[in-house]
Amino acid sequence: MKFFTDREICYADILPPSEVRARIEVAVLNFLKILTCADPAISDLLLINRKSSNRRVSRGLLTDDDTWIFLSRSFCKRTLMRANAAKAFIRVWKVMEMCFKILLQEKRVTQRELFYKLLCVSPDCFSSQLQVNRTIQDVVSLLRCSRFSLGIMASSRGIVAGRLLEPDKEMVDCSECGSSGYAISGDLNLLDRLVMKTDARYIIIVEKHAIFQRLAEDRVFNHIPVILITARGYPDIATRFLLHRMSRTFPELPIMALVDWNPAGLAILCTFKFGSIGMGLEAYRYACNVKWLGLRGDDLQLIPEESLVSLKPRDLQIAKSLMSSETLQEKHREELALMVQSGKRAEIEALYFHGYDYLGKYIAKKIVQANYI
Amino acid sequence: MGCCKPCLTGTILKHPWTASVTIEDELQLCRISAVLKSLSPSILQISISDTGIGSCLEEFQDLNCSSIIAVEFWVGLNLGIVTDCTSLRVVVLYLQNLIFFVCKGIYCSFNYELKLSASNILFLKFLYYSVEQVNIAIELVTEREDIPGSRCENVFLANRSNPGPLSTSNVECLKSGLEDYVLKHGNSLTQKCNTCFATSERLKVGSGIACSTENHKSSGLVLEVVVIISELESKCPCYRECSFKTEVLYFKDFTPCSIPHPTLNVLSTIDWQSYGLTLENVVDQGVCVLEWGDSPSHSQIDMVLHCYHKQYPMHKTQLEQHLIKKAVTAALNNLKETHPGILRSAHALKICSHAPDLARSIAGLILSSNDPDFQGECFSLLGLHSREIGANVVEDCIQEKIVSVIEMNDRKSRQRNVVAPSLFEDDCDQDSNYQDKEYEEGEDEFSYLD
Amino acid sequence: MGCCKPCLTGTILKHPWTASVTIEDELQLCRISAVLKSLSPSILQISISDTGIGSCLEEFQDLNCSSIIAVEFWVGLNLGIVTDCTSLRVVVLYLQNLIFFVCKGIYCSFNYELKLSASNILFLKFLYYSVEQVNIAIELVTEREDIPGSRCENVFLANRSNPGPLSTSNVECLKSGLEDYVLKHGNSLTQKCNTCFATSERLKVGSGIACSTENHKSSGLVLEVVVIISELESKCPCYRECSFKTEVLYFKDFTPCSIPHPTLNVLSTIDWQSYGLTLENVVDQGVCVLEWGDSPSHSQIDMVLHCYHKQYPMHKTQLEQHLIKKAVTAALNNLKETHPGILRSAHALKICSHAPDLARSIAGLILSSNDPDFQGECFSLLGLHSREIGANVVEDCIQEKIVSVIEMNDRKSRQRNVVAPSLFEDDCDQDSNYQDKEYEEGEDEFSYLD
Amino acid sequence: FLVPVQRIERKSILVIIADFTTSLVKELSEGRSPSISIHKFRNYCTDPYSNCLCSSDLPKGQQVLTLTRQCHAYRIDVLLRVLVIVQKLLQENRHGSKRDIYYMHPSVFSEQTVVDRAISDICILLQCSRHNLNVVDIGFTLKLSLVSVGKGLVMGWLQFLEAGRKFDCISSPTTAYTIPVHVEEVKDIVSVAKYILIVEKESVFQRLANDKFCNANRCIIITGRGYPDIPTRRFLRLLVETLSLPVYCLVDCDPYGFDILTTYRFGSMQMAYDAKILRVPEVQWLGAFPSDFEKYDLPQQCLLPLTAEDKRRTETLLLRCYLQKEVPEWRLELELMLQKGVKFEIEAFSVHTLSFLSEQYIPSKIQEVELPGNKIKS
Ligand SMILES: [Mg+2]
Ligand SMILES: [Mg+2]
Repeated sequence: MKFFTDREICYADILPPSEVRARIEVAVLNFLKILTCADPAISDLLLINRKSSNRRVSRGLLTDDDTWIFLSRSFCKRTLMRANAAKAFIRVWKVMEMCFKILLQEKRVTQRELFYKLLCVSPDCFSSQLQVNRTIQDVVSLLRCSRFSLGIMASSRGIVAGRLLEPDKEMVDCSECGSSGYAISGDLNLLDRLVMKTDARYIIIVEKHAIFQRLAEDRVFNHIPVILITARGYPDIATRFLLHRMSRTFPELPIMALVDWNPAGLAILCTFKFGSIGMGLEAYRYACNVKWLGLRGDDLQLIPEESLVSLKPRDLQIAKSLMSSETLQEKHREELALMVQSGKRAEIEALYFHGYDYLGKYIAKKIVQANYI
Repeated sequence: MGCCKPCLTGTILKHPWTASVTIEDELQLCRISAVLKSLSPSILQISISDTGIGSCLEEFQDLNCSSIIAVEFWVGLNLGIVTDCTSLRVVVLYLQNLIFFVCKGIYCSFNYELKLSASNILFLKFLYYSVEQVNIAIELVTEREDIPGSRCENVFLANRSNPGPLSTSNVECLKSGLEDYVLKHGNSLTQKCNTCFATSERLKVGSGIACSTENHKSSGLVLEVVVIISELESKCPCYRECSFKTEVLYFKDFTPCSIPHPTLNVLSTIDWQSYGLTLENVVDQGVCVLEWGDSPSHSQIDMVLHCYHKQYPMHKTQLEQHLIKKAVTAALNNLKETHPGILRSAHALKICSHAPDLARSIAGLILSSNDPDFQGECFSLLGLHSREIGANVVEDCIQEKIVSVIEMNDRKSRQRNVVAPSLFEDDCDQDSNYQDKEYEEGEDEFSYLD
Repeated sequence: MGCCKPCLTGTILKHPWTASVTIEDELQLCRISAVLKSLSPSILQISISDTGIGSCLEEFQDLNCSSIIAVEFWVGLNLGIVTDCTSLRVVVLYLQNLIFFVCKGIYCSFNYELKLSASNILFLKFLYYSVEQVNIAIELVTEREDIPGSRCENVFLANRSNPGPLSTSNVECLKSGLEDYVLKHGNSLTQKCNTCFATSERLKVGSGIACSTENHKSSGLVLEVVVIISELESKCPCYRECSFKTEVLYFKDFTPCSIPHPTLNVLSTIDWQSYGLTLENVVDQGVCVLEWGDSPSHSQIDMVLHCYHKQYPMHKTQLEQHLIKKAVTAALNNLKETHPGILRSAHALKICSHAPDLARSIAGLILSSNDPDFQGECFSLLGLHSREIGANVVEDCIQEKIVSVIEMNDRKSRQRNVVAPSLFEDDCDQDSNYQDKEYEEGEDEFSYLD
Repeated sequence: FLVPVQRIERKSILVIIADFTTSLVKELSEGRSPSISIHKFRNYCTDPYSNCLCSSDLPKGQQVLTLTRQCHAYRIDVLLRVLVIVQKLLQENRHGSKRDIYYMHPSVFSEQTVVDRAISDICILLQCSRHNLNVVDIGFTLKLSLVSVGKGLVMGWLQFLEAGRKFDCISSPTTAYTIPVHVEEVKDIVSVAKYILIVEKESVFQRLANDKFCNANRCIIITGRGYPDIPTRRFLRLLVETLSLPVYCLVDCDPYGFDILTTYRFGSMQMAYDAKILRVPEVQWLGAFPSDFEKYDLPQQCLLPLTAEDKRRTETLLLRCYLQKEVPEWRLELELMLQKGVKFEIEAFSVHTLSFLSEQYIPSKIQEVELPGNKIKS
């Protein structure tokens, strides 16, 4: 086992616009200095390598609970001097320029708008949205600030419900909303400023919106002191950010995940837990110690045979990728092996076999028995 | 002249020069050596011997020898011609005919002059007219038989406007020969165009030589390449026809001949890209023609290759191909270094194409900033002093600097791999895992979630 | 008996019966006719004549005739045997040998009894053992020569347990013959299995006859088909082997023979699907074997086809194929109608597969309702009177009703010959862009590890 | 069909379900195959010049499901399974999503659309709307856009209550609120807006939020994030009915955008049986028109050629009878798009300046529409 020091961690700061602009100005000055010095050159852009090969794992000292993944200080570079990489180099400057101007206007743009603007400014370099998205990640890696700080709007798919109070906002009470729950804003600054209170004793992550709605409609938080949170699938930054903030604000609350019993379900759990390299430099910061509540192999007895569906090729692909992940905990690995071995998958909804109100009982039973891994 | 039969003339003269001409026709090699001896200040004895193959004694019998003072025939078909200086012109004609004869199938015509200077230095001036597509190279071996080590070998492709002095190296002769050829030929392969250019001012000439190393003792193979880039008037009607094509002249042992197939192949393996050239096709239509994908910046390129052995007999090796590549590359590099701005590599060209974009971005960043200190610092770095500078000025200035760095690197990169400094120096472990992996398009296959 | 040579016996007896046995070996047809005449109440004259092909007079000369009262030979190989009633057994043996002989390569053995009843009705009882794969069919033609029009023809495949009386129709004989065969053979094609079944109780027999219509005057072709479905013990080791295969016996003019190729093809064109059978393969391995895609509900199917002409000589027609299809279908239909629940069509089976689900849903709607009036009404409609009925009872009752409705429809549909419904038919006239592509699971769009 | 469907009570639906079940049992016990007749609905046909009755809400024929056909047997099976679930939901007064129902018997239903169809069948059979069955649809995602979308969003000069929860959009008109799922619970709608603006997608919605469009313009902005789900359309309908405001719709200039526009105005084909409560005939097409491209001087790079699929889609769109009968002007614009063979997205307006959309395009468009006598795009 290898321990890594914080020194190796690369992270993206959430910065005010002025600070981001200052970093960009430094970049311009450095560029000009090197261009105009005695031995002139066009400076390369050193970016944090976002490949999985640069993924490192930080393990808790005593348990696996504090494990998270991050990008180490390994670099790749964008250079003008390689003809087939030159466009990528130009793209970084173009996006930086665009973000600089947007920040000056104190506006925010969507990635799509950014794409259109860049398409018109520099059609040779930008031909797809994907290129824009990647370049934004490059800029994030270069300036070491979050995407949000660059003035790029992101919506969140996250919703929260349950015993979470927001005393500032004339006591917004998440348990008071209907089954809709409260949408999590994509504005990280806003989330950062959020003042939260709770009398909950657990936080439950729900993979699916439908299950979330069922629990909210059944008002499980009236019977079980929980905060419910869902990202409707794989979590976005904002949802992870809020969850992380909650875990810091209420460190005594265990976080548990209710996901499908399939590789994707586990992958979602792991993304909440460790982050994903796809989130670039922002991956590691919001790691939380998430426990696996259900569904798990020992819940299969509760599920009728007909609700078990065969694993699809896509499932096996995810399983394979998870299996090769060093972050996967032993118990999780065993579960995954069981899935692959049985060739079956089960959805949380399969528990409805016992009636729609069974889900609440199921969660209560699991929590009481401390049956989570 | 180890390969030739020793001169059998008993008399040892004051200035005994020998010249050998090697010509290879389709069938076999025939080397003719001319031994020049001044019997007296006004009498020159020229004895010509061949290797004995390809001609017979009888062929020389019915020469019109009216003006020739003495013609001696030696065993093994050695032909000696003795003439006085005043009637050298006659000798020339004879020699012309003789060589024409020896060349057999290959058509060539040339004027031939011998002068004995006051200071007893022999000048051989070949005026040649390559009326069609035949050129000739002459190897002149001069040797004072009484002074050991005085032997001096020279090969040149002579031309009219630039008479190669005896002291010029072979490659210089080749150069001036090609220059002459280009000027004569104009830019048209089939007909001369007078409007295109008239002077050699606009010719950019580069040459390269590659020799077999000493390891290849048996070979002594030399490869000389001359490349000429001539600017074309883009208005000229023959512009399109020529600028996309390059005729490659080829000499083997001083003799024009068609390019052998392996050589042709070697030409297509040369990294033309790094000279900004896109080779589309190599066509062998009697002459070898390189067809370019795009016009190399409004100019025509001409090229001559000369492959010869310093020593006889030649030894068949695969070396030639290797040397061609080396020599051509050397010629192109020579051209590029002596004439900055041309033959920019495809790579540099590509990168240069990004310069305006990059310059615009950086200028945009500078000009759109609301921080005057930052702007001021930038202007001073760029050497722009007035604050009233327009966007274009800043942009142009940055672009110019970027382009000059790219060009410099392009020239340098052939020598060493330039490592550019990075924008932000990273304070820590550059040592550990500095992965200089190239940017692959498929690199980060993640999709951002929002 | 138009086809046989007329009996040459001059004496006209009181009860002149003629019986003919037709056997076709691999080579040619040979019809043997036995004419039985009671010379006196205790003396029976049996004269056997053949068509004259396939045997010669001498072959019968050395028969052991010790117990035979009289043996007459007629021209054209007619063998007459006269015996008294007490020694009929000997005659039987002779006949057995004789027929064995005539059959040549085909091995068969049978017991043969003739009884003259009190009422002067002749019973011919053939006890046959088809030890291997050979069966025999006997055509008995009885005719009182003194009474014109009294001729009566019967064909039967006799077996031991079900002796076909003279009055039984050919197809009945074929039935009892196949029954006997199935019981003997067990469910194994190669060896008898005693554990499978012993009684004919469990055999489900269906038969079908197809005759050429009067339009085909020249033919008079009759096709009789018997199909027997025998339930198998699924525990029996030979279960798997047999239940997926059906041996098809084939008789041509009362003679077992291999199925001609066209007939084989016809078998594969029968709409087995509508009897819930999936024909996978028709294999001609000496005997014809139909291989089923899935076991037809734990049972084995046996089938015999008999094709014969009522009149001799036969006329070659394409009709047979047509009749086979008709007759097989008739036999299957007969089986299906006389034994409800079997040979349900694939279509009905598919629909039936929904019956438990439908029943469960309907029962669910009833039982989970909180409206007692509604529940009461439903129970009474279903004929269930106690309120304390469990879910299973309601479900089973509904399921039973659904299945019977489906079966009824299945039988009906064959009569009305409904066009098979297309599974893919969609009555909804949705226009092309059913764009509401909901529920693409979001998770699939993301990759976890990259 | 003259029953005002929205008014149907939970109990009466249960009674209808009981009656339906009884009729099934009766038919079975009489030895007849149960036959379930389901009306067919459509809100348009593809013959623009026919004398169709598509604009009426009457059923257009019917389909009889019996046990003689396997596909029908399966459909009945699915229908009954879903009906059992619906009966349970209604008796317990819970809500279930279409997805929930699917997961009750995933192996039988095989795909979500099977359940969707059964739900539609039941609605038609019981003559009610989906929400009467306590069935909601969530998890609506559209693969076509890069951004996966959820339910509808609303912002602007609006305030309402949903199940006791106050949606006070007015107090911060640039904050997005998710549109409630249970629209029937929405009460006390208050607004001082002048119009309602529907935008096709969230990114445009975000743009307008970022530009604080609602601060400068008194309006309500709604997005269904792509094809609108039922709550979004019902909510819009409710707003329009309650507030009687003009409704403008801003979609991409492409066949998808246009189809989304028609979904708001005419309803979708799948929900044709419920079109009367879902369509919003007041919707006016604000843009983007094919002609806007030149008019607003957009750069060529923003123009994309119509793909073969786009063209095919546009051609089938053009056949819809309502385009001929009700909005011939829309048809002309659509024809123009096909003729030009190009499309573009609303985001293209951000090319000049980010606020072009909110400061120039939308105001000028609304002015154009509001000009008296200039209702051409309505
Ligand atoms: Mg899942
Ligand atoms: Mg769109």
